[in-house]
Parts: sequence; structure tokens; C-alpha cells
Amino acid sequence: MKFAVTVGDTTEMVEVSGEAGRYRLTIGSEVWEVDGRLTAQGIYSLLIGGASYVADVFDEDGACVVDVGAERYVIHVEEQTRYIIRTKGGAGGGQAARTLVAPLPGRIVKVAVKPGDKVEKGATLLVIEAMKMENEFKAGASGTIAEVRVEPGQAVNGGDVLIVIR
Amino acid sequence: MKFAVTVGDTTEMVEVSGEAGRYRLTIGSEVWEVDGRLTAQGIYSLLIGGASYVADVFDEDGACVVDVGAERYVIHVEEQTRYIIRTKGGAGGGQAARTLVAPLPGRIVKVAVKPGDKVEKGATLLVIEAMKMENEFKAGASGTIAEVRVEPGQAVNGGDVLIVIR
Amino acid sequence: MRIAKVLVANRGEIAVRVIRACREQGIASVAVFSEADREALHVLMADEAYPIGPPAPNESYLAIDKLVRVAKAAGADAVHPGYGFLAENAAFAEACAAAGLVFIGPPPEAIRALGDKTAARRIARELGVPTVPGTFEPVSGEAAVLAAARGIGYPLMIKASMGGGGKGMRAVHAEGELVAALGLAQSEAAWAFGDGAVYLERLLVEPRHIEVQVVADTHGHVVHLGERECSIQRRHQKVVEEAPSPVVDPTIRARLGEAACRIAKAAGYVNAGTVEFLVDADGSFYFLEMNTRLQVEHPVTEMVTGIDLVREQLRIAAGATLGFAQADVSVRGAAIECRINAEDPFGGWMPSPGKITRLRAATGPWVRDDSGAYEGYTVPRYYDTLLAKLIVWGADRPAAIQRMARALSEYKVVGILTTIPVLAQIVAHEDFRAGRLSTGFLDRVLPTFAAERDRARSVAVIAAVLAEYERLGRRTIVEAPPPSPDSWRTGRHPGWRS
Amino acid sequence: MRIAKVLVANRGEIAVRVIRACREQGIASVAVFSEADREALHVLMADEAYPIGPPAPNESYLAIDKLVRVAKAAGADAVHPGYGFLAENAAFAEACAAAGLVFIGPPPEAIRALGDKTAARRIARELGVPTVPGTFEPVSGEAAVLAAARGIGYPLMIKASMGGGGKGMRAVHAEGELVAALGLAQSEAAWAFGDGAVYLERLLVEPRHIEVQVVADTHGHVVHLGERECSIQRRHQKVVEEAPSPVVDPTIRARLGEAACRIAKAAGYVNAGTVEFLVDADGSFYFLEMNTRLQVEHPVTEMVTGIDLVREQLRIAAGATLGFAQADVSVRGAAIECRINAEDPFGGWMPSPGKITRLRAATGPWVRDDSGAYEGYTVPRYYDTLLAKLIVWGADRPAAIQRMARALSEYKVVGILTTIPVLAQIVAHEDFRAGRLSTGFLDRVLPTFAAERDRARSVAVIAAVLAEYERLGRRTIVEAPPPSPDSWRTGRHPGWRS
Repeated sequence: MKFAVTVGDTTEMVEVSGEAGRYRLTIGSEVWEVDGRLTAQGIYSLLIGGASYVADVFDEDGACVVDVGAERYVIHVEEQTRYIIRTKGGAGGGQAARTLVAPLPGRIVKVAVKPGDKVEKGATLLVIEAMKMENEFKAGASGTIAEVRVEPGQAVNGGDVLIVIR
Repeated sequence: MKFAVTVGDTTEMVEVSGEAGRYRLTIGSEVWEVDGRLTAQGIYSLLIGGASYVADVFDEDGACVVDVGAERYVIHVEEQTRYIIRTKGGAGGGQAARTLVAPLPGRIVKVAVKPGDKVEKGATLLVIEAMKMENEFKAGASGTIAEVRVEPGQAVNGGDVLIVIR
Repeated sequence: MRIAKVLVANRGEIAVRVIRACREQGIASVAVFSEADREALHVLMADEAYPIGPPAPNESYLAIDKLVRVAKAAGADAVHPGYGFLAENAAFAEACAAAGLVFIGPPPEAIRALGDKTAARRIARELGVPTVPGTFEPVSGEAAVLAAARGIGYPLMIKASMGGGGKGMRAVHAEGELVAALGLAQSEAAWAFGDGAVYLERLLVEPRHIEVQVVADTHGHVVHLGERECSIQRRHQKVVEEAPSPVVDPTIRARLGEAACRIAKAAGYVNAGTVEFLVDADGSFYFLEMNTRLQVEHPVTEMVTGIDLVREQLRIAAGATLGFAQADVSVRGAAIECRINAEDPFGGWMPSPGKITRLRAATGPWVRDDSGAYEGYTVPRYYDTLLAKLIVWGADRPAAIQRMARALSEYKVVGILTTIPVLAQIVAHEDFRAGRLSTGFLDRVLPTFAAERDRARSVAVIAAVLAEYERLGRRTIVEAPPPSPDSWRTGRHPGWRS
Repeated sequence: MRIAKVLVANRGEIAVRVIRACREQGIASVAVFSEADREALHVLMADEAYPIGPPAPNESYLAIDKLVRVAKAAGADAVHPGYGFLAENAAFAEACAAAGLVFIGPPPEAIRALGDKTAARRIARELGVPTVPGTFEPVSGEAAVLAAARGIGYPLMIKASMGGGGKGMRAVHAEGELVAALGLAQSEAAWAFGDGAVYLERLLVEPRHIEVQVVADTHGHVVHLGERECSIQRRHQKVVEEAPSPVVDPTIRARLGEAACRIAKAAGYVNAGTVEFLVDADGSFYFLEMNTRLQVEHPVTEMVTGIDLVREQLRIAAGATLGFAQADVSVRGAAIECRINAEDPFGGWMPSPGKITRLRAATGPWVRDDSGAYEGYTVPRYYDTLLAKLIVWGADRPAAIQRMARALSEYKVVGILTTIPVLAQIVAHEDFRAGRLSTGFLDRVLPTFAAERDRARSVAVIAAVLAEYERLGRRTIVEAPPPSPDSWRTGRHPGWRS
């Protein structure tokens, strides 16, 4: 299972596998073998390479707050695909924001623009149903719609180019 | 709101009213004014006539267990009507167990006997729907059905005589 | 006489402290609580508890008539005022006496005599106890104050005559600041103590704050229990205290103690009290004031002398003679107290009220937790932020410091912010470890302190991810779609592509 | 030498105790854990923790090879055995030494010499220390044992030569019981210690169990730290301990201490150890045995002497000289320890493993909680039932007793049964309060103890009803039907009517 983990300004992808207290996590290029137990509500005991840590994990305003020793971290953990859906179209602007690519497989529910339309940055371009949710995709930059390569009802794969703005 | 409270072999009826920490309870003929607060999960602070008590309340095998000081009580608390339904027909036997009276208002769902039937103690006599539940009523004593005063679909009031056994 | 039931006219950890002492003496305890304190620990721990009104202290914990009424109605025969609130209020002591209640503290006359700081300075002067150079009467009028200030020299302090607790104080570093500071000090004093009278004292440079615990019974015995060093302060409020002081040797201890006992005797003092001194860099000491009550930091004296001060307070109030003479008092080892407050130490000490969702107190050998909090408790916004006092004892000062560091590392409060992280940095500081203390210590080192960062980042990320992984696993909600060659490839940024 | 990292070859509260001492000395700690102990407190508190196998002790905590391997792999330079498990195992001490690990305890030769109880008795006899009348060599063969028994007289005890902890012991009250008891004791000894050798001792009538703490460094210094009274026992296991003993005066203390030091010196003892004596009704004392390890009840000695025994163990193991001479050791006040075990005291002391759903430890002035438990912890079924040791100090024995009563009233464990209720009744008992102690005390008074009943019945009913009332209120589920004149009238019995 993969997660997008955001601490401060930095988001990194973390892959986890394992069960019943024995886990393997890949953070960037590092692999961590972790013996992790929930000893009481929200209190984790972690053994990592022999070192013993106790982490208090709790929710605060929708974020995951983790206390380890005297330190506190506010961490957003999101399933990777959900993170991708949520941040769709939000990555960058300018020249880099002019092609809408499907971030994951799904079905086109609605196309809100047609070639020649002028759109402002943030305008809704189309809606994809994926992960049992309808996900609105917005323009990453202002411009004119040059191509619309999909239509409602059509299945798309991740990576497919859907709309091009000039 | 009324509750049937069972400690050991003894069941008594307790009436409670109040809210937001201020309650009045009537236990038998005694009236208790109680300032009661849930200070943490399952931990009650009770001020009763000025005296301060802390009671730990928790579930164990479906019973309510209460620790006060060094003492432990296993207490069954049931809404009075539910208690009445659950114990219907179970009160006593012999001559006292020969008339089935509706313990509360409801609708007759099924009548399992007719006059002249011989019944053993514990045999199902009829089913009443009340409190959104179907409640089976059983014979409190063996004998012969003398009268059946109701039929399926009929609404009854609490106190109505339903069936008489000879 | 026998005291059988005590009303504790206070809240928080000190009320709990007194309730415990009562229980150990077989004395029934009566708590009082404002509407904000119904679920406070002292209410849960006392034998009885009664409401005394709204959260505002002057409608509850400062309402003399209500407290006396509750005490009488509950059948209490004595009242313990704790510290703060009405602890140094002579009118409260009188009201108790008038109602036939034993006030567990000094007689009203002693409270009055010592509550007026200039009167106390005059007592010390008459006894030949050194005082900080300054005025021995309140000063007023610009011209008179300017003249007095010239006689003392700058820098100096303007202090409230009826003051205490750091209120109504202003430092003046040059004549040009005097008039403005005078006005501020006078109006703050008038607001805080109902009396705008102020006096002047020379401002000592980075002095140490050293105080002497005394106990006196009603039979004329006065004994001192050695000193406490309380130099680690912020905004004139103590943060870390210890006993003995690392700079007080037996000779100075005897001299300070003797001076303290002389002042207590001269004032007709009874019960537990504290005589405060400033000690200069050259070892000279100066009488500052006498606090006519139990101090917050009394436990460090208890740990090194083995004398239970609240028990002695109860015994003295019941008319018993002190259980020990001066020669019986000895100091063993070293004790340190850290005040755990609900504040943000890295955010200007802003109060941090709210619910304590998780609490693990330090424990084990020679660790004492005098707390007013518990897991699930909501710290109200109306009162002092002191949650708990963490006290340790060690065979010597280094052992006590190491133990305090260990205990602070165990102490965990979740849900609100506390001073624990800054306390840990104080006891780790080389100047603290070397005993180089002064009242300016904390202001000087605080800018070098910061919340620890990024040392446990990977551990925190792992914990957060496992928590979410297990949460999803338990609910078995939507699975990620199985990867296929043409699906979105992870590791590349989604959305618009250049 | 410097010890930088210690492997703690134990579990539970004593492992936590050692980890805390390490942390205070700046020494890294390594925990080991069986599969049943992954979530034990010592694992959470140590700097490092490693698995050592299945729950069965002989596959984990008694597996010398695994422990040594983990210690080496983790880079530890010393091993602390705690008490129990391998603490008195000479082969373990040797294995540590062979692997280049400092064994924090006595040399293997001293463990061997004192582990053989008859050899230890011979050492005492040679030194002129009184021993309980009996044999000084193991006895075997019916005729020889009968003859030896006649020489000693009845009642007598058959004891395992390699024994300890109450195993392999049998009381014999008349000659007719001897042969059967001999067989049982021999087979129990063989099973428990791998050696069926037994010896005989006269059975003293209601003796007191009094033991002396000694510490010895590698430089030939041996100092005793006074005595502990451990007479409150059940099944030869201590339940309540205290220091000093209420019957030991300074003269007897000096004599006991001197005897203990002589035995330690003769055995080449190093580190902390305990010499046990029985004291008769007439004040005569008899050497019983020497325990070559830290005792469970070491904290009461720590509280009255101010000496941190685990710290001294670490210092001694590192080659340091004792930090004090005999003349520096003094006893202040009184300390009591109560063992909080996960057992049903009113149900034949049956173990009560399971999850601790709620835990509120006692705290406040002079209360020490040496615990291996926490809220949410599941007590495993594989090990000793000791959860925590509650220790208090008081200025004198009555003050300590009152404080212990107060502390026990605060201590709350929910989810499992504990010995707290019976401990509360022990410290409230008039014989205990009067210091009339003997090893028969608990068996004698236990039948008079019972769980408290029905004093808080109404309070419990109110709490239970309010819990249900609020639960229903929060969920707003089915309401009771509105009462109407012809509906069922409450207060009358439902169902069949006569």
C-alpha cells in the first residue's frame, strides 16, 4: 500500500507492507524494517533496527500529529491514489500546466469545455469517476482549449492525455 | 426514565430525571440528588449530598461493573419496559401464574393457543409487538387454556387480560 | 484541640496536596469548586466538595463569605488557604476566627505586618538584618521620589508596598524613566492590591533568589528548615527551584536561618512561612520580604529535611508543639522541583488551556509528582496555569539533576502544550549544571532554546503511516486499483504535463 | 573502566528500575523480550530492545547463550541480571565474563559458595555467626535423616541445599511425617534446582524474617545498609516489607550488620547482596542464607538510607570504590513496600492475567511507584505476577503506615484483580500497626479479611444507572412509551396475575 506523506512543505511517497506488527516501509530509497505495536489507544511502540521508540499518534484538526520524545510532527498521510486525485491539476503552472493527463484509470463523467473555449486557471475542465468518487479536474493555467481528446462515458487509463490548452 | 436495576438477587426500580450533570434518582422510597460527571471514559465523579465519590464503570460480559473505592459491584441495568418484557411470564408460578396480562401497550402478532389446549409451563402463548420488537410470552404454569381474549392484529393496552389458564 | 475536618480554600495541585495530608492524618477534607472546576482533581479526591460560584475568582475562591459559610455548613473546624487566593489575606484569617474556624496559617496581625513590604523592611532593619538599600516607607510625589531615587542610585526597582507575586514592579535604569515607571507601578499596584503605595529598592545585578523556610508553633518555638534557591524565573515567577542552594554553605545557612527566625519571632509569626533574600554575586544577602503562607516550592525542603510541612501546618494549627528542635533539622542530599505549566514555552509562554487527552507522569525512584491534573481533565482558562510540580531527590546535586532529566523525559502530556520541553533544556544547560544561577538566567538562555526538531522525523513518519495503514486495514475500505502497465505510474507528478 | 551500554537480562518492574538507573547515569540500556513481552514496559522504556524467543523462560529469559549473543550483537559491555531468572546463576556470570561482558553482580565463585545453602551455613558457623540449629551438610538415607532429626528436635524444616524462593521446603511436625516429607522435598528440589540434596533446620515458631543489605566493591570495602523486615509473607513469598525493622535497635542493627559483612567478606562477595536472618521471639538471631543479587524489596533500604542501590551496582561493576564508608550510612525515618500482584487475594491468590483497562497509580509526597505496568498493558500468563511495588517513606513508622494507607486508597487497577485490597487490610491491621509481625502473621489474619461489601452499594447503583441513562440519551434510541391511564402501571409486577 502506498501513501503520500506530507510534513511541512515536503511530500514523499511511502510504501508499506506487512501485518500483525511486522512491517516494511520504503521511504524514498530507504527501506525500514519495523516492529510496530499499538500498545494502547494511539500509542505506538516501534522497534527499528533494535532502537525502541514510543510515538503518540492523534488527530488534530484533521491532521495526524505524532509526538516522539520532546518532538511534535504534524503529518498528513493520504493513500497515494487519493493524494494524486486531490492534487490533480494543481502541480505547477505556466507552460507546464497546459496538458491534462489522467492521473489514474477511470471513466469520464462530464466534459465541461470544447475546443476554442477560453478558460481561466481553476476552471473546471472535466470530471472523472475513479475510486468510487467523482473527481473534478481544473485548469492549471489560463488559455484556450486546443484539443479535447475524450468524451463522457469513455474509459481512460492513467497517463492518457485528455485536454490540451494553448 | 425508569430502570430495573439488579444487584445479586435483588432487583429494584430506579427512576432518573435530569440532564447535564444534575440528576434526581428515586430508588425505592429514597430520593437522591446527584451531581454526576463523566470525567473521562467510564470514570464518574459523583457528588451526593456533598460527599465526593469516584466510580469506575465498565462493561464485563454484558454486565455493568462498578468499582467504588475497594468495592466492586456487578450491576444489570435495564430500561424498565425492556426488563418487563424480558421477564414477562416469569414472575412466580402456581395459582399466581394463570392469567397472562399485557405488560405494556402493543399489537398482537400471533396467538399460538386456543381454548382447550393443554400447555406445559414455558410453552409459547402469544407474540406481542411492542417497543419495535416481537416479544414472545410463555405460559407461567402448566394447565388448560380457558380463555383467549385477543386475536392477531389487535391492539392491546397494558393491563389487559389476554389469556387465562385453568 | 483536635482538628477533625478541614475545608481547603483553594484548587489545583495545592488543594490535592492538602487533601492528601489530611487523609494521612485521619482528617476529613472538604473541597470547594467554582463552576469551572467541577471536574478538577481536588473535587474528585476530597471527602466532600461544594460549589462556591462562577469561575471568576472574586465570585468563588476569593469570596470570603461563601467560603466561611460552606465551611460552617459542612462542619469543618479549620480552613487551609493553600497559596495564592486568600492565603495572605488578613481579613480572611479574621473571618475564619470570627466564625469559630481555625485558620491554618499565621495570626492576622502577622499577615498584616508582613504584608506591608515597607513595614517588613523596617522590622528587618530594627533586627539588624541586612535589607536591599532603598526606602523604608512608601514614597509618593515626583519630587520626593526623585530625591529618594538619587539617594539609592540607579538602576532601581519600584515595588508595590502591598505587593507580591511580581505585580506592581518596575525596573528603572536611569532618572529619565523614573516618572513614567512610577505612574505605571502605582496604577498596577492600585489595581492588583487595592493600594497604590510603592517604595524603592536598589536593583541588584543578576542576584540569586534564596529563601528560608521557617516553622513556628503557638508555644514560641521557631525553627528554620534551611534554604531554597529559586533563581530560575521568568517574569518574576519561579520555574525551577532547589534545595539546598549550590552556593550556600553551612555558615551562610546558619546566618540566613538565624536572620529568618529572628524576623518571624519579631512579627509574632506562627505556622509555616518563608523569608526571601536576594544574594549578591559577592555573597552578601539582603532581606526581601516574608511570605506568610506555604510556598509552591515547599516540596524541595520536604525532600531534603524529611519534614512534612503540611502535616506540621495541621499540627501547629491544632496547638501542638513542633515535633523537632533546630538541632534535629538536617539536610540530606539535594532536591529539585520543576513547575509543569499549561503554557507554550516557545510561544511567549501563552497559556494553553484545554483537554489533556493523554497523560503519563514520571515515576520510579525518588520521583514525586504533585499534580492537579489527570488524563481526560480539561484545564480551565480561568486560573493559574500550574498543572503539576515534578520533584526529585538525589544524593547530591548532580544526581538530582540527572534524575530530573530522566523524569522529564518520561513525563508526557498530550492535548495541550506544557513547559516540559523548556524545563528539559534548563536542566541540561551547562550553567544550570554548574550551579551558575541568577534571576536573569532564564531570560538570558531562553533565546538559545528551541523546540527540538527533525531528530525523530523518520520515526514520526513511520508511526503516522502505520496508524493510517492499520486504520484502513481495519476498515477494509477502497483498495488502490491494481497497477497495470498503462495506468498512472507512481513517482511521477500528476496532472498537467509540460 | 567505563560501562556505556547495559543489557538488562530481565523483564517487568525490575528491568524498568535498571533502565531508569542507566538513563540517570548516561548509560544506554538494552532490553530483551520474549514473544509474550513485546509490549511490556521495559521494552518501551529501553533505548534498544531485542527478541529472545518464545514465552517459556527456559527458551528466553533463561537462555544464557541467546542473552550473551544479543548483548554482544548490541554492543553492550555489561549485563544486569535483575532478580530471579539468572540472577543467582554462576554459569551465567561465567558466560558473561567469557564473552567479555561485565556481569553486574558478584563473582561466580561467590554465587556458587553461597548458592549451596549448607556451604553458606558452614561459612557462618566458621565465622561464629549463629545459624538455625540443623545440619551443615546435605542429608540422605532414611536412617541418617531420622537420626539427624532426633538431634535437632521437632518441629523442623527440610530445605533444598540449592534452594531459594520457598521451593523444596517442607515443615515436619513429628517423626511420623518425616519420611514422606523427605521424599517430597527431595523430588521438588530435584525438579526446581536440578539437585535433590536437602538439609534439616529446626523450625522456629513464628519467627521474624529480617535481612541485612550489604554492598561490597572490588577494592575490599564492605558496608551494610541496615536491615529490612520482611515478615509479612504468604507461601514463603514476601508481601509487605519495611525498613527499619520495628524490633531492631541500634545495638542489634550493628551486630546483624557486622555479622552480614563478615559473611560477605569471607565469601569474597562483591556488589549488592542480602544476608537473611530469622529472629526469634526472644530476640536471638540466626543466619538463614545469603541472596547474591538485588532483592525485590531493595527500595525500602534506598528510601531510608538515601543510597541508590542500582546506581551503586553499576558503579561497583565499573570498578569504582564505594561512595561511602560504614560511618556515612544512616537511617532516616521509615519506609514500607507493598507488592501489587496480579492475583485474586480473596480467591486463593489465583493469578489474574489480562488487560489492564484502566490504571491510576498513587503519587504525591513520598510515594514511589516502581511499576512494570501501564494502562492498556496486557499482563501475560507466563511470568511472576508482580505488577508494581508501591513504596512510601515517612518520618517514622506510624507516618509511613498512614501514608501507605493513603497511597493504597489512591491506587486503582481495572481489568484484572490485584492484591491492593488485601494490602490495604494488612496495613490497617492493629497487629501490623503495633509492629507485632511474624512470618505467620498473614496466614493467621487472612481468614479475617474479606472483600469490602455493600458500603458503597447505593453509589454504585447510581453510577450504573447514570451511565445507562446517558448512554441511552446520547444514542436517543427507543423511548419508553408515554404513560397513559390504561397502560401498564409501573411498580406492579408484570406478567401473570393471580
